[in-house]
This record gives sequence, C-alpha cells and structure tokens, in this order.
Amino acid sequence: MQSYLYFPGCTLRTVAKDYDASAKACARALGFELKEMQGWLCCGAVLSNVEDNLMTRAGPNRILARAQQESDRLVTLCAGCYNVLKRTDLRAKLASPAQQSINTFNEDSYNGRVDVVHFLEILRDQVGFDAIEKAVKAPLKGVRVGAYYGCLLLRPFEEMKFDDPNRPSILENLLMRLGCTPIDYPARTDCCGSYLSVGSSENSQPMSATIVKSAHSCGARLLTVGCPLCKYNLESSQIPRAKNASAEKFLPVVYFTQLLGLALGLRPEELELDMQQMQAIREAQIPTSEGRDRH
Amino acid sequence: MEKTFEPKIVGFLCKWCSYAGADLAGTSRMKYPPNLNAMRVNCSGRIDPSFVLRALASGADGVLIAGCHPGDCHYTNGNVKTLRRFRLLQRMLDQFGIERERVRLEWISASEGERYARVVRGMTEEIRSLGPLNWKTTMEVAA
Amino acid sequence: MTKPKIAFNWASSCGGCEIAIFELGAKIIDLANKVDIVFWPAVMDYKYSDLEAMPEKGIDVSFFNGAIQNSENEHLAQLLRAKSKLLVAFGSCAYLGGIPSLANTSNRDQIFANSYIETSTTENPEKIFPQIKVQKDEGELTIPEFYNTVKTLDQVVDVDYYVPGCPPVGEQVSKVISQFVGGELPPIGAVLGASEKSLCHECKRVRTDKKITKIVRSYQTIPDHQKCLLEQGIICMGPATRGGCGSICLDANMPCRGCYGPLPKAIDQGAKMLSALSSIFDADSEEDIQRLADSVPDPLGTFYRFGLAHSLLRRTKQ
Amino acid sequence: MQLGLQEVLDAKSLWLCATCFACETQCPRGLDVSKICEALRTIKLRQDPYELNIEAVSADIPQQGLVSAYRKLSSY
Amino acid sequence: MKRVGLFVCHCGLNIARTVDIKDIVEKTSKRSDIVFAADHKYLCSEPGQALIKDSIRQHKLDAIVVAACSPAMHEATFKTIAQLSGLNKYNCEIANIREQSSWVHDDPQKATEKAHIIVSEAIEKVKLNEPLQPITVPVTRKVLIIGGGIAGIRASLDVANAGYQVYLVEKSGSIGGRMAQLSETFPTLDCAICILGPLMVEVYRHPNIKLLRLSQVEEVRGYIGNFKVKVRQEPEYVDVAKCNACGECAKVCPADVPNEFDFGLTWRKAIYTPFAQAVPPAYVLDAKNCLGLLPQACGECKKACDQLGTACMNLDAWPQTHELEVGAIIVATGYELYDATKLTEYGYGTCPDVMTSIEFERMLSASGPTLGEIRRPSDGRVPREIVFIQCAGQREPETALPYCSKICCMYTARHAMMFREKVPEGQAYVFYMDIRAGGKGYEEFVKRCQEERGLLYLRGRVAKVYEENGKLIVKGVDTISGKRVQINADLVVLAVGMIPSAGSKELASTLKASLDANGFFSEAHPKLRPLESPTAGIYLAGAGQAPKDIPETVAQASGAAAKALDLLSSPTLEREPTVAQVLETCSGCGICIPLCPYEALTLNANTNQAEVSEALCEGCGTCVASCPSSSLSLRNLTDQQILAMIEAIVA
Repeated sequence: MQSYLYFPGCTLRTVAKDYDASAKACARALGFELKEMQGWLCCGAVLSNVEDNLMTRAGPNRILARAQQESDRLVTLCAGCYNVLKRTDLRAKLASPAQQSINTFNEDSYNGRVDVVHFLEILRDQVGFDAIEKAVKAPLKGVRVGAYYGCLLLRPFEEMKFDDPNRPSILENLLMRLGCTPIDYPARTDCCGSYLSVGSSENSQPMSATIVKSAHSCGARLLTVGCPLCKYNLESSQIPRAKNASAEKFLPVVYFTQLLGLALGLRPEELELDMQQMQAIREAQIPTSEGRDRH
Repeated sequence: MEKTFEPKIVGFLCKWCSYAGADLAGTSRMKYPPNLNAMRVNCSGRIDPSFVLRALASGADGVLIAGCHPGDCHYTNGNVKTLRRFRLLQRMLDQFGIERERVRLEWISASEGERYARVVRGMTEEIRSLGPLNWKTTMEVAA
Repeated sequence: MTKPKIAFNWASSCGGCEIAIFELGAKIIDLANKVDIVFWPAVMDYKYSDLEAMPEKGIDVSFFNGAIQNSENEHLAQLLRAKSKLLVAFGSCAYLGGIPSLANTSNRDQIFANSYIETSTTENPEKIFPQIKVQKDEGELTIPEFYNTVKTLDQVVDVDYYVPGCPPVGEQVSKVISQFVGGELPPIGAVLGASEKSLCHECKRVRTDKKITKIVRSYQTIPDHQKCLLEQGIICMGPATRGGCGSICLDANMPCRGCYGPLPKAIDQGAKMLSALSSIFDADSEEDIQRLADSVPDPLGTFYRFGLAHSLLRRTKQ
Repeated sequence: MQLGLQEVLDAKSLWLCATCFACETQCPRGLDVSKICEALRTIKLRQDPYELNIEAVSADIPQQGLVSAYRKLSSY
Repeated sequence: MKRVGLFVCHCGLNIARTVDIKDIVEKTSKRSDIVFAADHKYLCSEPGQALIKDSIRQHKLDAIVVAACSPAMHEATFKTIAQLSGLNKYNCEIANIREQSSWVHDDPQKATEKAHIIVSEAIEKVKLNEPLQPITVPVTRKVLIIGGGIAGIRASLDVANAGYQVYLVEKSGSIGGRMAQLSETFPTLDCAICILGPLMVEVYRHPNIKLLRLSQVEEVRGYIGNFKVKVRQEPEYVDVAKCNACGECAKVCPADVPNEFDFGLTWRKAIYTPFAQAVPPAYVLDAKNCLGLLPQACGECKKACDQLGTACMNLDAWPQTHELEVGAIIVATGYELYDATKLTEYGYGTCPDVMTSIEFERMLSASGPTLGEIRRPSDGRVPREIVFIQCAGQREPETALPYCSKICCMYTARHAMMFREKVPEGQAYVFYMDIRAGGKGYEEFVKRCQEERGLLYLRGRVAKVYEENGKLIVKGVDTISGKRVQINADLVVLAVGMIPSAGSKELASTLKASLDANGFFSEAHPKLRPLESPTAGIYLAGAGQAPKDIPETVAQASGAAAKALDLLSSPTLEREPTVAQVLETCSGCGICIPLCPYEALTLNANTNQAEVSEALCEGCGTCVASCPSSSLSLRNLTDQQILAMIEAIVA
C-alpha cells in the first residue's frame, strides 16, 4: 500500500483530532496511508519574518532534517504547518549563511531536500480527482458548500505557488467531484483574523463574520476549511448570532476531509462528525428528490 | 614592498556600451584609480582569449572585458559569444592558478558611468590585495 | 664532394621521434650513403667527449628531439648548438614542449614526492630523493639537475628549423631530410614537414553546421566516420592545428590532439581552440553556457596537450 | 523609521496585522507590508517587552493560534 | 616605416589642468617612430585644425595621432582634417586623454603617466593601420512598410509622395489598424475614423503604393539598400479590383462568426467587410469559418456574386508569394492589449460587466455594437455607477507589465467624460496611481474632464472586483483620505496596458532586428536614433517600438519615412570598410560561419575556404576572435594591432 510521510502538528493532536482522523480515514479508503514521521515537534505555527532571529527557524528546520531521514516528501494537513514547512524548505534551498548557522546550531543539517506538500496536492496530483470521483460511493448531491481557503494555503503566492491567489479553485474542483454544489463567494480568500483572536478577538471576529456573511448571502449553507484556526475563528464569530435563535443563519464549518470521507461512504464516527454536523450537512442540501437520498 | 603595489590592468571595452560608459564616468567627473588602461574595440566579441593570456604573460596583473548587457549588443549577440568563451576561459585560468578576481567580464551600458568607475575601483582594490602576478618570473622559475 | 655531417640527439622525450626516423625503412640505407652520421646516441655508442672534441660548426645539421627538463638536456642543446651549422627542433617535444611539458602543471617537489614516495609500488621509507651530488668511497657521483619547469629547445638555444609531430610522420621525415641533403631550404625559423593550413584542410569528413550541444568524449561513442568530429561534440584540435600529418588520427576515427602545433599566424594554439570551441556552444543563457563550459574535461590538458611549454603562459602558477 | 519617525512604532495598526499577505499579493511594487509591520512590531517589542495575558485567552483556542500569537504579538 | 605625427590638445584647462602636456609632447617626440609632435589650446578650433593641416604637409606625415577628447566627440572632425590634408582618414587615430584621464584622475603625475600610455596605444595602432576606401553598394529605391495602421499609412504616404515606390503589407483584411476602432481621440475629441478614413482612401488610390492585404513578411535576405523580401499573401478569394462591396455575398452566407473588430460584442459572416470604411473596399472571405471551401460544399456567396454578374469570387484561389526588392524597411506593427483575464483580482472574464478600455471604446463608437450607447453586456441596462481602473496590470514589475502605457490616463478621462455626457445622471469613478498627462493640451483636457464633468478621481488601487447580486463590488482604497472605499458599480472598465502585436518576435528574427526586454522593437539609440533599429536600413514607427499616442505615432512615422528617403536619395551608399577579411591560410573548418549575425560569412565549396561579403559585414570581429587558425582578420583592428596596444599598456 502506497504510503506518504505525514506531519500532523500540535493542533491536530488536540482540538483538531477530527481533521487528523478524517484525513487518515480518507487516505485508507483511497488506498494509501499517512505514515506519521518520527520525532516531530511544533513547527512554530507561523514563519517568523524577522531576519535577525534565527531561533524561530530552528524548529521547522529540525522537523525537515528528521523527515529527510524517512522520505523526500512530507505531507501536511494544517494550513499553518504547510505554510511554515514549505517556506522553511524554500529558505533552506537558498543555502544562505543564515541556513548554515541554523544547521550548525541544530547539529542536524537540512539543505532543502524534502518536498513539502499539502494533503490536497496528494489528492490532486498523486491520487487524481478522477480516481476520487470513481471512488465516491455516496455522492453529496447538491450540498451547498462554500470553500474557505484563508491565507496560509495561498500566500505569499510567489512562495506557496499552491493555486491562483485571487481565484483559487482546487477545493471547488474536489467538492464538485464529490457531488457537492460549491458556492463561489467573494470572501473565499479573505483573512479570518488568524491569531488576532488571541487577545484581541474584537478585531478578528468582524473579519470572520464578513466571510460567513458573504458566503451565506451567496447561498452557501455549509463552510469547509483546511485550517483549524480558520475553523475556530469562523465558528466563534457566529456564536453570538447562533445564541439569539436564528439557527438557520448559522453556518457550520467542517474540514474538507470530512466531506470527502462522507462521499467515500465512510461512517460519521470514523470522521468524528457529530449528529449536529451531520444534521447541518443534510440541511445544506438543495431540497430535491435526490436531495433526500442519503441513509 | 615599501610603497603600495599599483596593479596594471588591461581593459577591453566595447565601443558601443562600455567605452561610452567610461566616457560618461569622465564627463560626470567621477574619480577612479588610474590602474586600468582601456582599449576600444568594436565589440566584446572581438576579444580573443589569446589577448587575455598575452596581457597576463607580458606583465598585466589583471584584465577586464566589458561589453553591452545581454540583449543590448549592437551586433545582436556578440556579447553572448564573449560569455561562452569567458566561462570556459575562467575554468582554464583556474587550472593555471590565476585568481578569478584578476580576469573579469562585466556588462556596462553607455549609461552606467558610475558602474564603470565602481568596477575599476573594485578590481584595482581586489588585485592590489592579491598582490602582483608578475607571470614573467613565474615562467622563468627553472631551478 | 664531402657528405654532409648530421647528428641526432634525444633529450627529454619518449623516443618515438627516433622510431620515426626508422620509419624511413630501407631509405635509411641510402640516407646513410648520402650523409655521414656523426652522432646518434640512440643507435650507436657515442661519448659526449667525442662531441666536445668536434670543431665548432663541424656538424652540418643536428636533429634534436625531446624537451629540456634537466641540466643534461640543456647542456647537450648548448653543445650541439655550438657544434652545428643548423639546429633542428625535431618533434613536438623539442618544438613545443610536448607531453613532458604537461609537467609544468606541477613542479619538481610534487613530481619527486609522487615518483619517489606516493606511487604504490615505491618502497622508500627513508624518503631518499635524487641528489645532484653524492660522495661515495669511489668519489663524487653526480646526476643531472631536474628542472622545475620544462622548456622547449628554442627557450634555451637558438633554433633554425622546426619539425612538428608526435612523432613526425615517416614521409614528412624523409621529405625534410632530403631538403637538407641538397634540397631547397626555406628562411631560418620556418616549420618544416608540415602544412601552412589547419588539419581541416586535409580532413575528408563532411562539415555541415558547427554547433555544439553537448561534449562527448571519444570513448563514450563510436563517431560517425563521415561527419566532422567537432560537430559530433568530440573535441578535435584539428581546426587549431597544423596539417601535414595526413590526418592519420582522424582516419582511425580519433580526434586530433594537436601534436603538429599552432598555425603560423596563431598567437596561442590552446587559447585559439578554446575560443573556437566555446564560440560554437549551442547555448545563449547564463546557465546553459555554464553547463557546457563545465562539461569540457580538463581544458588545460586538452588544449595544451602538446604545447604547454610553447604556450603564452608556459606553466601553472606556483 | 529611517526618517526617525518613532511614532510609527505606536501605530495601532501594527497590532492589527494578521500577516495574511493579502497586501503583498496585490502590491504592484511587490512591497511586503506584513513583513514591515512585523519588523516594526519586533523593534517595539524589543524596546519594551510585552507578554500576552494568558488568562484573557479562551480555553478552546487552537494551539496553532496560541503559538502564532505568542510568536507574532509578544516578546517571548 | 610610417611618418607619424602627434597632436596634443589642452582643451582649455580640461586636459591641461591635470595632464602635463609639455611632458607628453617632449617625451613622445623623442620616440624613434614619431617625426613630429605639437600641442594646441583647442585642436578642434579653426587655428587648431590649421596647425594639424600645415604640419601634415610640412613634415610629410602619413599618419597622425590626436590626443584630445573621446573619439565619440571629434573623431569625425579630425579624420576629415586628415583627409583634407591628403591623408587617408584611416591613418588618423584618437587618444582619449580627457574623458579617460584628465577628468577622472586628480593626481597630475598619475594622470600624465596614464595619458602617456593612452597616446602610445594610439601610436602603436596607427602605425599598423592600412589606408582604406569606403565600400559603396547600390540602393534599391523602394520601401517596404510593415503594418497598415496610422503609422504605416502616414509613412507610406510620405514616401510615396516623395516619388518612391512603396509596398504596404497589412496582416488583416483592411488597413486602418487600432485607430479605426477608436470613437474619438483626445484631447480634441475629433472622430477617429473621420480623420483616418481619407488617408486610407488616399493610400488605396496612390499610384506609388502597392497595398498587400492579408499578407505577412515571410523571409528577408540582403542588407541595407538591398533587401530581398518574400511576402506571403493568404488566398484572395475575392478579386479586390472587381468587388464593389455590394454585400450580396454576406447576405446569403450561412456562417455566423464573432466579430473581432468589436471584440466579439457583435457578429459577422464568414464573408464580410472588416468595417464600414474598410480599405481596400472589398469583402474578405474568412477561410477558417467558411463552410464552402474545398471540397466546395456551400458556395452560396459565389452564386450570389455570379448572379449579379460581378463575378469577383474565386473559391479555388491559392496563397501567393510576392518577391520584393527594397532598399529600406519601416516596421509599423503597432500594439495589442494585455490579456485582462490574467488579472484575476478584477474578475475580467468571469463577470461580464467588467470590460477592457478598448471594448468600451467600441461601445462608445457610433458604428459600434451598441451604436454609441453605453449598456451593460450582461443585461443591456444603462449603467449608473461606472468605475474606471487605470494602470490595470501596468507598472507592476512583480506580477504583470512593468511599464506605463502612457495613453491610459488620457483616454480614461475621455471615457469617463463621454460616459457622463451620454448618461448625465450617472456617476463615474476613476482609480489612479497618478495622472500622467504630458502633452500639448493634455493636462488641461484632464482637468476639464474632472471639473466640468464632476468625475470622481480616487488616488489608489483596487484590491478586488466581484459580483454580488447583480452589482459589481469594487473594493479599493483612497490613499488621500486614507480610507478604504467600496463602490457598488454597474460597469467596470479596465485600462489594460499595450503590448507588442503578436508575431513581433518572429518578425524581429526574420528582420534580424532586436527587441527590448518587453518585446517592443528596440531603437538604435534611445535619445539620438529613436527612428532606426540597430539593424541598418530598418526603421521604426508607432507603438511597435514603445507605447505612444496618435500624434507621437504620426510624428515618428514621418520621421521614419524621412530617414528612409534620406537613404534612397542617392543611388549608392557608403559603408565602413573596416570589415573582416579571410586570409589565404583559411582551411574552411567552418567555425566562423554560424557566428555571423549578418550571414556575411559563407563557405566556398570549391576553394574550401570561408568568404566574407563586405557589403553584409558590420565589422564586429566576433568571427575573427573565434578563428582557430587566425585566418580571419579585422581591417584596422588586427590581432597584431591589439597585441601591440597590450604591450603599450603593460610596458
């Protein structure tokens, strides 16, 4: 069975267990496994742009140095980890003096030999969306889902080269294969407020709120993401609104891996989807004859 | 060496870009050391590697070849041919033990007087710190 | 009339040039009848004293092969110069330095270290190196001094004529000798037994488009017999080398290595070939050019295989 | 800064930048504003260190958020 | 042994201040190879020149070295003096002791030492110079003009009116180019086609102009004064001479094709006239979309045409190749617009109501798709709020075009103003980085538009344009108020940049004329020779060289024409004789052949030696440097001369 070296990262071990579990389940269903790398540690969550403090770069470099013992490709799920590791790798490839001092400090030198990819890229380039479409057992007919990309997958675009920074399409393309009805809405690539929610949530909440509103007004009834922090922000921005009744306005947020899992015919518990979320997903379907087909 | 060593540098300047650039340095009264003497050639493509070797063998401490930036060559791409020759020449000079700082290829446009002055300054300093090449004695070391 | 007196000498070389003279085959007999060979250590036992005993300019022509790599070579060069009317640098070593002058990429100490210690077959625990003088009970023993830099014949004495080739090819040799025996002689300093044009002039291969997309070494391929080797990416020194050899290497499907030396107007054979070769690199971008330049194996050794001592730079820096 | 305008260090907006790089994506001159913000923040933080008040942080926030906040908004 | 004389110029104090002239003269005159040396305060002055003349005669000099300013300044002057005094001008050399010594060194002693070297370099060279006569070649007194836009039209008329034959080659079915698509022109607002039309007709009627439509230059051989050109013309299914543009053929044509002239905003038939005022006034059959061609299936048009008796159609026509001989070529290939779909942030291509400036231009045109009315492509409604985005994908070295297209500020002002004229109750917003209105009456025009028409100019960029329930949401910033702005617009117009027309690259390589970094044809000198390409005999006109507006284009076109006429004015032309020559030792190895950018080198099969065409050789010397047997030589810059100069430097 094809296996890829996998870096989970802290969040997927705690609040985002569901992301980790659902991805692994999908992988198995698609005939490959995510092999967790030896001795991984926190990537630092954000890549410090400060040039004169190399300490912040030691961590991610050590991760990659260890990864290169096992494979020349490292798969990530959390958009944050993806962003940090990929950009760390790019910097390592430059073989700058800075890189040398990091390597000497780490006593474990890394020179950019690992190709850092996101799970989505594996699905697209290795498995292939056609294959996935074939593997779909329970198409999510007409689920009106808005894909939310956020920042870290796409930007800085000249470094990430993940998708068109202004009009990304990879998530929509995947969702379409799953039978969903992806909703295009302008705020797909806006910032959710990221770490501002720590300490100054008064600043981050409006940002997330706009995104939710934009998606909703364009007809989305469900949001899907690839980043735990985005998920948290998008959800928490709605909590006040959710409280004052108007429940149908509440846009639930799930990981794209969970939707993929469902389409592949996996059971909700394998994907750590609770009743509430399942309910939301059903409600997100366009009410039509085949809209009511699942279960 | 009681007095500081003054390198002798031979410069081959293409007349369309680099020589004009050198002139501009003059008209704008920029100052640079007198160690480099320039020769005006139609195109850097005229430069035969033999000239470089001859200059070094007869006592030059360094050689500068300067031409138009790639794409700007008055003769479409003479400078590309210069580059081809220069890259291979560099490898051979390495084998002869001649430091890369001594033989340089630079793209200097007619508007880059400042750059010309900078290159001459830089080369003079680098070669001064390398010390004289005096190849004549190198060749004579028989015993 | 008296037969012209001629001498042959063998300095720092492989001896191939001596063999080249035997290539005359039967002609040697009538040569012997035409001339009076007064000195030829390779063939008959002569003592240097015999040579010293000869009158100044007593020899009509001396053919000197081999480069000058030690004091003995130089001593004989001077001696023969003094005793001969005409001195001929015979073969690539005497003329250009030849293969021996590749030693100029190194120096005496390295060479000694290599030959008297490093080589695996050498057993020399006391690290004994050749000494110019040693005292023994029998008395003082001397051997020639080994030079740091190999020189061409004309770098130590005046030379009247040059005959290139490693070795010079048979018919050229006989042509040259007959030139001296009652033949017409060109002005002093001329190169004899070779063409004024490059090897390409006598090369029968077809030339179409001079472009080099990749460098191929002759052992990596069996070259097309009909096509120009350079156009097949094989470094052939032909364009920068005198013809006259009859392109024997090329007929054997091997590239020219340049033993006939530079062309009359060329400043420096190696530099000229370097220029020619790189000029036709099929590359325009920095990267492609660098890649091709890097793919040329050992530029110095390739372009100066036979002519390092004769070249502009003569040796590497030390 | 180079003009000696110390007051930029007191700009509120520095602390509102979430390093989303949206600006950098649009900038015709390829300026990386988020990098500038971060630089200024760092200068400020080095002048007078500041720690996030951990009590103020809600419990269920993802580690990812915590770590990045500490990285970006405090002098660790 | 040449009798060489040296003349040293003080250039007032410019040289004398730092270089010890006396020392130069004295020391040099002691040289065995110098028979005379003198100095003068200003050698370029009348008395200075007299000194040179007299001394040449008096001392029977047969070569002179002038130590003065850069050859770029006075080489010509002094060579002429030499010639007037009976020397061959190639026996005069310049030693540049001003720009490259006195002006760049402070220490008089060092400057003087260097001046000595520079002088002896020149002496060594001049001693080995050979007297040369310029090469004269005949001139074919005809001009090829590539591109039938306003630039090509203007140039054709100027050359033709001067009495010389012109071949005007146009790729499309009609001349007129971009200007024919414009509604009005800034700043005077006269109708573009109204002022262009008459010129087009004049071209068509002109006895000295041969117009080749549907044609492209395929091959160019030869050199300045003597170009041999192959032009490929697509099949002429319609006989231009016979066709009277009655249009019956189009009436019966079953094939509908989006009309490129209106950027697909309207439809045309497979047989059509590019636009009302097209010249030549004949229909064009678009083979790609015609259903009738081989095997003849439809042929309705031909039937119709034959019934009328015009019988101007031949569906079996073949492409033809015209072989032309011309002396000069004028490149007027014009521009295209940057592909706006690449600017994803503005939503062009995904939102129908986001359009490019030229599409908007067509909409404004009375002959355009909407007959001059402004309507939303999506629903045909008249837009109320309209946003113009200047510099769309321009001045963005990182992501799109690095340069400024120069005309957008002007036409955007015009567009906005005309919108307000046609939709008085509407509001127009213009996002700009800065206003570049350099030109006669331009600044005034923009001001007028802004003030009289109450246009809202916002200094800042637009980050994002997207559709939300029928409106275009434009998110941007006004850097003056420092506020973020959002405009809910009905129509968005992008001022996209000008790029060189498709095929410029291919044409450049056929012409061996170089392109600049942005793909525009590069000029011989940015300041002093903006009308010539670096390749002799090829001249440039219009936006093919760089973005420019109509007045500039017309000016450059007339300039290029004048340059061509200058060349044609004499039956022969002179070329520098300092060219490469092949020596008898050449063995025909062929290394040099591919190196010549002018194909001046050929291998003669009989002699098995290389040959130089002196008429083609530009004298760069690249071949000489590459010749492995040193059998090539560059006249008056031989290896011997360069070696002598090297020795002079290192001595």
